[in-house]
Amino acid sequence: MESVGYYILGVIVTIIVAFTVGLTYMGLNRKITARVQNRKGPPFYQNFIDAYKLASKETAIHHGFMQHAGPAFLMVASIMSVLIIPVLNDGKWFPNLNFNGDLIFLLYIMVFGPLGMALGAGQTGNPNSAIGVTRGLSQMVGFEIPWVMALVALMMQYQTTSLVDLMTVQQTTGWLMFSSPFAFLAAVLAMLGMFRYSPFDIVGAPTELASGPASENGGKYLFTMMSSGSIFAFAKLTLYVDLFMGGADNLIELLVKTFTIYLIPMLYGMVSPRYRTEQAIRYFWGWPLFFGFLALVHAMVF
Amino acid sequence: MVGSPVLLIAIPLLAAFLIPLLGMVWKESVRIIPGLVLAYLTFLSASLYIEVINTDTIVEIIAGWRPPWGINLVFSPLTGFLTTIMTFMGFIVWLYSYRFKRNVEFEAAKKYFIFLMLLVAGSVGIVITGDIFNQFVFIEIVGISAYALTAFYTGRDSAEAAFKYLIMGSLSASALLIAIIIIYSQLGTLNMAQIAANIDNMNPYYRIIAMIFFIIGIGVEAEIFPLNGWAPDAYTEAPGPVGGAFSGIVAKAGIYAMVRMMFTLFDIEGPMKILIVIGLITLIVAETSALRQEKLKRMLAYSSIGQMGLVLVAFGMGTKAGVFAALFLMLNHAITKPMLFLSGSFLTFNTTEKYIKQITGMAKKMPVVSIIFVLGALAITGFPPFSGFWSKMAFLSAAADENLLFIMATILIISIFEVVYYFRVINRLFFFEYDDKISIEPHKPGFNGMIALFVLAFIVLMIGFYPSSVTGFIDLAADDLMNTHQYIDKVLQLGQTIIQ
Amino acid sequence: MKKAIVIFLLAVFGFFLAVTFLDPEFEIDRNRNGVKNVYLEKTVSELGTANTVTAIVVNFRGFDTLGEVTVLFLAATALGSILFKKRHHIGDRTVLIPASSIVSAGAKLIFPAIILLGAYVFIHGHLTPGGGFQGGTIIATGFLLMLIAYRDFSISHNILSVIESFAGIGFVVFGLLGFMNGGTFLQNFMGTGVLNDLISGGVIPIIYILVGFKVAAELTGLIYTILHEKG
Amino acid sequence: METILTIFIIFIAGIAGTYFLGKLNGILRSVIFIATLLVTSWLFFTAVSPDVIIEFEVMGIMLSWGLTPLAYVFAIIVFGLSIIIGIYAVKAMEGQRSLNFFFANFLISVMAMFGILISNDLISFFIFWEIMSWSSYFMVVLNHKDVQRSGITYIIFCVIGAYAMMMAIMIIYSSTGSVMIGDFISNFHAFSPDMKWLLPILLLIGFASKAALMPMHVWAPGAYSNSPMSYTALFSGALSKMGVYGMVLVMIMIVQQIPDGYWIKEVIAWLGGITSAIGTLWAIKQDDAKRMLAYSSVAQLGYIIVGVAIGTPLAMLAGLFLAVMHGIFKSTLFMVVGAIERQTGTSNFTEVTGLIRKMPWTFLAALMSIIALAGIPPLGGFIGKWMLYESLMGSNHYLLIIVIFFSSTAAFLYCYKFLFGFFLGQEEKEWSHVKEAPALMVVPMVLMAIFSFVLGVFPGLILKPINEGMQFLGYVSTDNRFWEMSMIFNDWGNQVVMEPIVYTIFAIFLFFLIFLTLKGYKNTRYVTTKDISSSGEIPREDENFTFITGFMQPFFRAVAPVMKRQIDKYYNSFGKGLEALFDFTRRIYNGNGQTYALYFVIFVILLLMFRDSLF
Amino acid sequence: MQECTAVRSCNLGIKTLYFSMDTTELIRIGVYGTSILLILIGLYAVLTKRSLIKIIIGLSIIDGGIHLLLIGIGYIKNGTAPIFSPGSENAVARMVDPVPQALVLTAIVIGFGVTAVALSLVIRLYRHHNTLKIDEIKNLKW
Repeated sequence: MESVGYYILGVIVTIIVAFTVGLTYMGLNRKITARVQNRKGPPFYQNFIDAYKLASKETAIHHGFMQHAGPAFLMVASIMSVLIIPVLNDGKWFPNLNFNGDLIFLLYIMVFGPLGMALGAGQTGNPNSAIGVTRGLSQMVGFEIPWVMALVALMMQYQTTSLVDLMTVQQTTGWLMFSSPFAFLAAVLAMLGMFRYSPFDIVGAPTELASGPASENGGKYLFTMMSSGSIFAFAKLTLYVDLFMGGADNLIELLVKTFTIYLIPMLYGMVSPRYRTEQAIRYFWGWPLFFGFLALVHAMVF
Repeated sequence: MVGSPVLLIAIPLLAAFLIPLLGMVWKESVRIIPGLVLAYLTFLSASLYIEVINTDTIVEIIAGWRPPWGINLVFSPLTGFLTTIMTFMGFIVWLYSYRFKRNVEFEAAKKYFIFLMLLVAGSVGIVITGDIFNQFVFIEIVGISAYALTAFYTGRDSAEAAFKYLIMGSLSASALLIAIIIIYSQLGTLNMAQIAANIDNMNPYYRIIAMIFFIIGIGVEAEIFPLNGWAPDAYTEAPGPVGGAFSGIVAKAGIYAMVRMMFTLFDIEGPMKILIVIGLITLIVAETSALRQEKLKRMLAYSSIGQMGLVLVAFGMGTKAGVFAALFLMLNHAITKPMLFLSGSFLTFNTTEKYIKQITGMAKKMPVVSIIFVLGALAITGFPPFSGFWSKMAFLSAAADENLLFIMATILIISIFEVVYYFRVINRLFFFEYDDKISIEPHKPGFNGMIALFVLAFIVLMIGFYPSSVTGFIDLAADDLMNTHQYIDKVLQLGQTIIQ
Repeated sequence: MKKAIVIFLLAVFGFFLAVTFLDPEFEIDRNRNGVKNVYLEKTVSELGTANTVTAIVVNFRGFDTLGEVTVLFLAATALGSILFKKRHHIGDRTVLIPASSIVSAGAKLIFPAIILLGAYVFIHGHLTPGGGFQGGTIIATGFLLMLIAYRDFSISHNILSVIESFAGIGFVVFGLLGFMNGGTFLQNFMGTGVLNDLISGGVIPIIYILVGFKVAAELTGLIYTILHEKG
Repeated sequence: METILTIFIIFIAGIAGTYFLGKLNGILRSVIFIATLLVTSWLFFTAVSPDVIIEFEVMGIMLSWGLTPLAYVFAIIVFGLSIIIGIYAVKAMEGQRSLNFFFANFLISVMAMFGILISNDLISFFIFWEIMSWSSYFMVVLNHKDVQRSGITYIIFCVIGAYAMMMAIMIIYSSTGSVMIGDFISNFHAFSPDMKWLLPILLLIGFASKAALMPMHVWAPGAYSNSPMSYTALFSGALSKMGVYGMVLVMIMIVQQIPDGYWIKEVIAWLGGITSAIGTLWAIKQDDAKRMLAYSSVAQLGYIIVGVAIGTPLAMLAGLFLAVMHGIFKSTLFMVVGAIERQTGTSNFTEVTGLIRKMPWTFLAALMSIIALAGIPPLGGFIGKWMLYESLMGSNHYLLIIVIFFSSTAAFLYCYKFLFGFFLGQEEKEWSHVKEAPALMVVPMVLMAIFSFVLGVFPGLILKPINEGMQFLGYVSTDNRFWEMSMIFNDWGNQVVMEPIVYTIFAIFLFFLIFLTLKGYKNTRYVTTKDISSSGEIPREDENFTFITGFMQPFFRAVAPVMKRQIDKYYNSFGKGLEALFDFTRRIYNGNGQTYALYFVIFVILLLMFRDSLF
Repeated sequence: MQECTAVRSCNLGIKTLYFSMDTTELIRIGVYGTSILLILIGLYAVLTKRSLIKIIIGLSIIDGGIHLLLIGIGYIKNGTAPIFSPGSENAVARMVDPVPQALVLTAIVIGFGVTAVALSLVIRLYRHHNTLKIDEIKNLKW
């Protein structure tokens, strides 16, 4: 077993990588969206500038303990997930906590963040944040179901709950997105909701909800949220890659694969208007659920 | 030889004739003497019972004629058991109703206690006599004193209740006479033992007819379904303690007469469909009628009828276990239901309508009485660790032995209703706020009444926590009832040995 | 409608009764080992009583009679308690038609005779037909006649109740005496004289006389109470 | 003197003392009450050995008492909870009505539960079961609130269950001649086939009625929310576990023996799953914290029953572990509600808000219990949930796991609603006077919260006795196979190691908390929750700016079809119909004496006509 | 039990005809028929008449019928009263059964007592309800 210093080093490096990659992807997202809408749009490094600005900004007021704790919770969630998810195949990268947790642990630690954030938002007492929170939680109930169905299908098909094992499985039987397509479909559709891009961005609806839970939070709070969001995005993308695209052998391959995955919610978001919450839930309980069932049946049969 | 069973009848009659005379010289005596007599009866029957258990059944003959010809009294473990319960309950009721409501007046008290004493004496007579016509006479004694006690309160509907009771009673008396006529014309005898001995030579057709008329004749006292229309009214309108006496004494005597007739007189082997059917119908109708009852005493009356039905079902199984369970039920009911009636009539002392909603929140005002009422309710609905549970358990195990799953299920479902209506009352009593608009003002219970209630509560708890204290006696009694030939032999053999 | 139903039901019931009682097999052999013959012979040999019915009523089944007397007593008491009123208005009873002088005169005339007849009936209860109940009833009818004939004829309730109490007590006491001497309740412990003598049959005539007094007193009391009842 | 009997005698003495001496002096009552609980718990944890059997005879039936290892697990719950809740109750109940009765009855309930656990025969089991029923019933109606409806509903379901059980017991007794649980289990194969089905079903009805399984759960909300909170903590925490205890026995000992009894397990497991889903949905809908927690208890018991019914080693571990955990965090939450109700006078989300800075310690306890309830690592709830999922996967319950996951995800909604409604959100003026609950109430809550955390990090602590209990049930030891002190494995050897995860989580959390708090702390100041940029303008002090009514509205618009029909309505209409029917049938007693005479004649004629069939 | 009524009823009439030559049989049938008739009449009164007094009269009629029945079963062919007069000590065989007479004596007295109580109750009822119609006296029901 490695020493604690090695462990901490791995953590820090992983976080930095995730942070940069996530922010870059977000910037690219803004850029591409602008291009599609025939605008010039900000440069792709704009987010780094924002992050720096927010981090260095003075915060004048706070609303109490939970407002501090909420972003911290969010951070815990994203960093834990990025530590649990193996970045590259068979331990080429730091295996931080890969062998201490499994997929179900991952599921729960991933919902840990939004809940903590919701608590933080609740403390600020802004009704908008509360409204946003309720919408977010409801939507979560919506997309978690197909997502879990996909995962359960995979886990039960390959008799393991460990992400590492699933990746080793893919060494032999090509990518899971082909060997078990329904699970992939369900998972991807669920991912649309997970990224909270349009059409599922009613949670933080920037215009009428004053950006929902994030309202009342500026400066260090917003910086923390932003960075954790970027790390989280990276974690999720890596998770998808590991699950369905056989992981990656080096960083380049990882970036390519993650970006391809990232394109899906991005492009889908550009062309579709916003859903109301119940519409979103019904959406997720429509086709995605159906695919989830198909995935389960597929897993049962094989 | 502490005394003779005949004294159980003779002493009360003597006292009854004596009271009017003594009342002229010493007014209090009309209340004291019945108490003394009942106490003496309790003592006598208890000591006789002990002796009977230790030695052998006492067959007392009257006027020196051996049983087929003279009238004889049989004091067996069974009859002794019932007699002891009855006399004891009679004493408790006396203790409770000493200077109760109208009994402070001289004339009223004189008559009330004469009726009460003769009610007990008549019931005891029904139980211990060995002659069907004599049983008829005692049933009439009980009947008339019961009519009088029901109509005791003037100025309310008591006369109406008494009149209904009277109509049913005299019709049943006629039926009983018809049955006696058939028996006598066929067998030429009136002695139970001899009838039981010769019942096989009797034409089966007449046997059934006689049985039917017997059932109808006794059914009114035993409160079986179609004939018990009088019961709720009588229980409601009679004075509270009298309600207790009815359920604790009269109903028991009626059940005994019916069972003795079925088991001994007509010596039926195996399960008796008729008893089971009648009992079930009675149980169902009574308990369901009690469910939506607004009047407390009426609810208790229906519950008492239901219990009688249960007892009949238990007897109807015709097995030793069934008889055991039935006697156990009778014992518990004889203790618990008077307890409910007495405490209930303290709770509703200041009202004549006895509405349940009138005792709302009464527990704040009369805690002890309310607690005793709840104790009785829990016991009669069969919640452990109170007495009712063991008898219900005995009943169910007896039914399970016979594999009567349907009956078990029915009984249990019905007792759910029982639980519901009792707990509604308990809720009103304890868990509602006392408010002056609907609730009546409480009454300070008298010392003697509280003693009576405490004695009963103690017995309930004792049986509940240590059932073995009574099961031995019940076991002997059940054996006695099951063993017909022993009864016949005892009575008739003893007849032979008497030298004329 | 109701009447029709009732008549139909009663027809069914009557049919069953008729089938039961009009059938020749009913009471075919009722004398086989019946108690009747024993009664008939023992009455003379043991009790020395001429009237078997009396012997049965008072001795063989004396216990029934005791209960029966109790029933009467109960009835009288029950009347008292059911019709209980604070004070009895003596004398002002409702008489529809005031009795004519013939009635009143005749009543005075035959009242002693009625009493005498009643007394005779229950004194000779063990020899001739009749007995305590019949005699008592006759006496009560005499009092009824007097009550009808004279508005202001009144009897003291206390005297009546004293009489009935004493009679009842006497009955039970004689029973208990038998219990002490002979060993069984109501046993005939006195010597039975010669058959058909007035003084014969041991306690039977005594008890029957007591019964007579009791019945007379109670019936009179009943009539008196009801007559004084204003509806 | 046998320890068990000693404990009983102490209980009885304590009950009498609490009731009668309590009439003299309140302090004395509390002292006796606490002393009784302390002494009995101390005796239990030190002196009771699982292998002592006491036998005695009642009415010719042999009864025997003794503590089995399985019962030991539940006894830990009972005693642990009762002592902590007892300390809480002393302070929480002061000023309430009829305290003597409350405390005495509390002890009666604890004694009855202990009795259930130590009875090796069905009769004494049933007796203590009934004692538990009526004592808990009197607690339900103690508040004089909604007595006739919720109380009667509760007693009806108690009695239905008890009578089903009693019928089964009597059949067993009459056919085997013995009431020993052991004899029943060993002789079970000798029963006739239909009995083999009837008996377990009757027994399961009996236990399910206490464990609030789906068709029989309707009593739970009323009963839980109407009894005093300091009793509801015990009620939901320990008392409902008795039903689970019975179900464990039946499921493992009896149903295993039935040929294709597999289906019973499946049905029960699915009922448990549906129960959890329905309970969660209705819990989200509630606006009253008590009712919400009541429904949430129903849902949690659903999980437990699923675990018990599946019956694989991991599932049984999960079920029992969840039972313990639920006992801990749910009673904590009920205590929290009790504290809030005591301080503010209401337990309704729509009225009271923003208590976090008034009652911080209560908030801490609530937060940790909620995290445990939601099953979020690193607290104890997660371990149970994890084992449950793994066992479901290991036993190929593809759809059931989805149902469970749905309900546990939807559980987040009411978890958040609980915290937000009470503690977060706007701090309205009318609650500015509220103080923190007294120490005697806070300490037990925080203690319990710490327990749930410790069990989350070191599940082995409680899994060890559970393991022994399961060995008593006939499982092979699961130690090192499914769990170690701080690790849990599933059927395929994948594991979750708690310790490093917990350390990392805390490192990260503390790091960012300190960062967020201290960065420029000097020139940040606290402002009231009114001071917010609500789309530009700042609301005045007197404006009520709280958003709580119609919480989770969009979610309900989505699940409206499911929520439309509710089983309580059917029960209600059924009961109403029955009562109307009986109200009609009792009119045969029309007060006319002549009619009674007519009945007389009709009865005679009927008897005469059907005499051949009746005699 | 075994014997069904139908058979009995169909051979009833024939037997009646056959026996009707015999005077005892005629007496027997007359007595029993009368008593059954009385019982039915009394029941009719009890079941249909609305006046309390008439109902009580019906009850007494039933009693009368039953007493007649009771006496009837004691009868034997040209028997004598069961009273020993000088010279007839050996007439035991021809004496009618004395027991029913004793019983009927008791029954009559008891019936009398019941009737007295009933009448007093009627007086009370009239005092209280001012009516004698039984179907207007229904305060106690259900």
